[in-house]
Amino acid sequence: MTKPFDFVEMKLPAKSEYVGVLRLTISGVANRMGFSYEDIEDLKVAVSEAITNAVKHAYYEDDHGEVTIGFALYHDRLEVMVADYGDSFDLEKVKEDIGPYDRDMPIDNMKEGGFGLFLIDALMDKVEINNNHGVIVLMTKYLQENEVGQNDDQISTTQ
Amino acid sequence: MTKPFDFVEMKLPAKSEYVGVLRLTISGVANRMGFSYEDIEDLKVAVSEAITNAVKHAYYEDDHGEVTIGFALYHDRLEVMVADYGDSFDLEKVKEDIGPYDRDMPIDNMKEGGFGLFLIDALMDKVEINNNHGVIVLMTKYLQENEVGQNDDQISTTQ
Amino acid sequence: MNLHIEDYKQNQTTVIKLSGEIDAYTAPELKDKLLGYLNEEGAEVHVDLEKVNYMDSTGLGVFISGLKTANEVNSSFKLINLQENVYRLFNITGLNDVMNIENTVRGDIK
Amino acid sequence: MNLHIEDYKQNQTTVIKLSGEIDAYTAPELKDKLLGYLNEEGAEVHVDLEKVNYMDSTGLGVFISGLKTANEVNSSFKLINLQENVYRLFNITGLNDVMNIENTVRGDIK
Ligand SMILES: Nc1ncnc2c1ncn2[C@@H]1O[C@H](COP(=O)(O)OP(=O)(O)O)[C@@H](O)[C@H]1O
Ligand SMILES: Nc1ncnc2c1ncn2[C@@H]1O[C@H](COP(=O)(O)OP(=O)(O)O)[C@@H](O)[C@H]1O
Repeated sequence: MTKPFDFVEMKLPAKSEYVGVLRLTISGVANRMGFSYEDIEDLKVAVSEAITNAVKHAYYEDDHGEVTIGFALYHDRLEVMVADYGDSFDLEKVKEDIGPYDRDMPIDNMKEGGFGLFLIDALMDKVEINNNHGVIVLMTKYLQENEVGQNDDQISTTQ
Repeated sequence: MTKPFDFVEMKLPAKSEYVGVLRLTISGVANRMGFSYEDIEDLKVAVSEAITNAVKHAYYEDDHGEVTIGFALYHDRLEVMVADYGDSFDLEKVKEDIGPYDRDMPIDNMKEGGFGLFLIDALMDKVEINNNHGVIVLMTKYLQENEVGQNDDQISTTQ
Repeated sequence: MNLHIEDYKQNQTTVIKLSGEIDAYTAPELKDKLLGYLNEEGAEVHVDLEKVNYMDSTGLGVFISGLKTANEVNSSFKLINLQENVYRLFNITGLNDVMNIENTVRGDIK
Repeated sequence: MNLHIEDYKQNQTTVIKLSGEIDAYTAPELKDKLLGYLNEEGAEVHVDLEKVNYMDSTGLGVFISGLKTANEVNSSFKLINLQENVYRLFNITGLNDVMNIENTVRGDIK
């Protein structure tokens, strides 16, 4: 566990309007680090899922809380933390439901949601969820060897 | 002075790498509020100038401090605050130098900088600078009447 | 970050042409439009995703709703011209098994 | 947010074709390139800004340096194909009075 060489923090109202704003921010951060186009797309989806969850599930209807997003930029990876201070949930119970579409399930029984955490898990290299007070999702994406080498634009420590 | 209906905050390392990241964020915020393309361009330049100043002037060479950016979204305007905790400067003295290029000045005497604060002032509707501890630049841009009316995408209070 | 929705009749088919991004903010309007059309018995809808460069699980949710409505009232819809990164989400989640998806186009780098 | 720099000879002239954004992060490389060419006596440089959709005072600073160098060593440069929003900054600051700027193109909405 080496120290991050840069840390970026953002606080947003937990409203769906801001999910797209955050996507622009993460595109920028990931671009500067030298992530590939495909990896940037993955990051955008995963982070949007985490924030959308905070918007949808963390707070009651009219009580718009905040979401805090932290980006820890390491030489070899980006860690993104998405935290809210709203309702927690039963992770074990939710975990049972996480997965791709089950082809034996009749369409009428399909849930209209439930793919968010599954996608986060599929698109990131490492995911940790802490839900004692509010929910904290910590997601890691590693720079591929060749990405680091290929791109001159990545952020340097020394500058 | 009505209360802002939303507040977004961001903390960045005072490094030039992040000026472009912040530009993406402000584009998103201003787009959601319904600012016109031209006004979004103005906002991008003004905010970049303020952050570039914090990067260039606030901290000593190897001491990379932080820049805090606050967006206060009102119904009729966006206020952007850019604050650093580095060196302050003599505003009165700097003010004497602020202005467009003076055509009587021989090219050899021209400074290569010095247009940052001038542009902020030209592109925003209102600018306040506080430099007691570090520097705080507070910039306001109003939504034009027709911008507010034209765009359905602006953020609503009630949602 | 916004979603532009254009819809028109083409012979028997209704085409919904989307451009932009499908997320939690833009999905509700799309859902209204799509379900509005699918609630008519026998309706045939083509959702053209050629200019959609971003979608997340909120979009998947809209199309699952569409599927359920179509099943109930006996209408149908098809997704066409998906960009690579959008198609991928149907693939990863296995929803390509139940959705009617036609010809994927290459994702264009923007 | 990045700046791509392409440079080549065209008859007697050196063309520096830029695409992307000129800001505090990308300006240093541009300054090196530009001054590198202008430091040669008699050099003629065209800086093509057609694909530059963003510039701020850091960019103005680079071109002021260019002007000073050109003045010193008797070389010259010209800015061509500026987008509307980039041209505006030269206009607001009055620098269009001293810079050699040729044919502005319309800013394209992106
Ligand atoms: N930030 C959060 N706060 C509270 N509950 C959450 C949060 N994130 C996820 N959950 C719970 O986990 C469940 C699964 O989430 P997800 O896989 O994203 O699907 P969906 O959000 O579409 O239901 C949600 O239905 C919710 O009960
Ligand atoms: N955030 C800041 N911290 C310290 N000094 C500053 C800051 N912003 C501006 N200044 C001072 O004000 C001067 C004028 O700034 P500006 O008009 O942006 O031109 P430039 O940055 O190109 O010199 C700077 O040279 C600097 O001395």
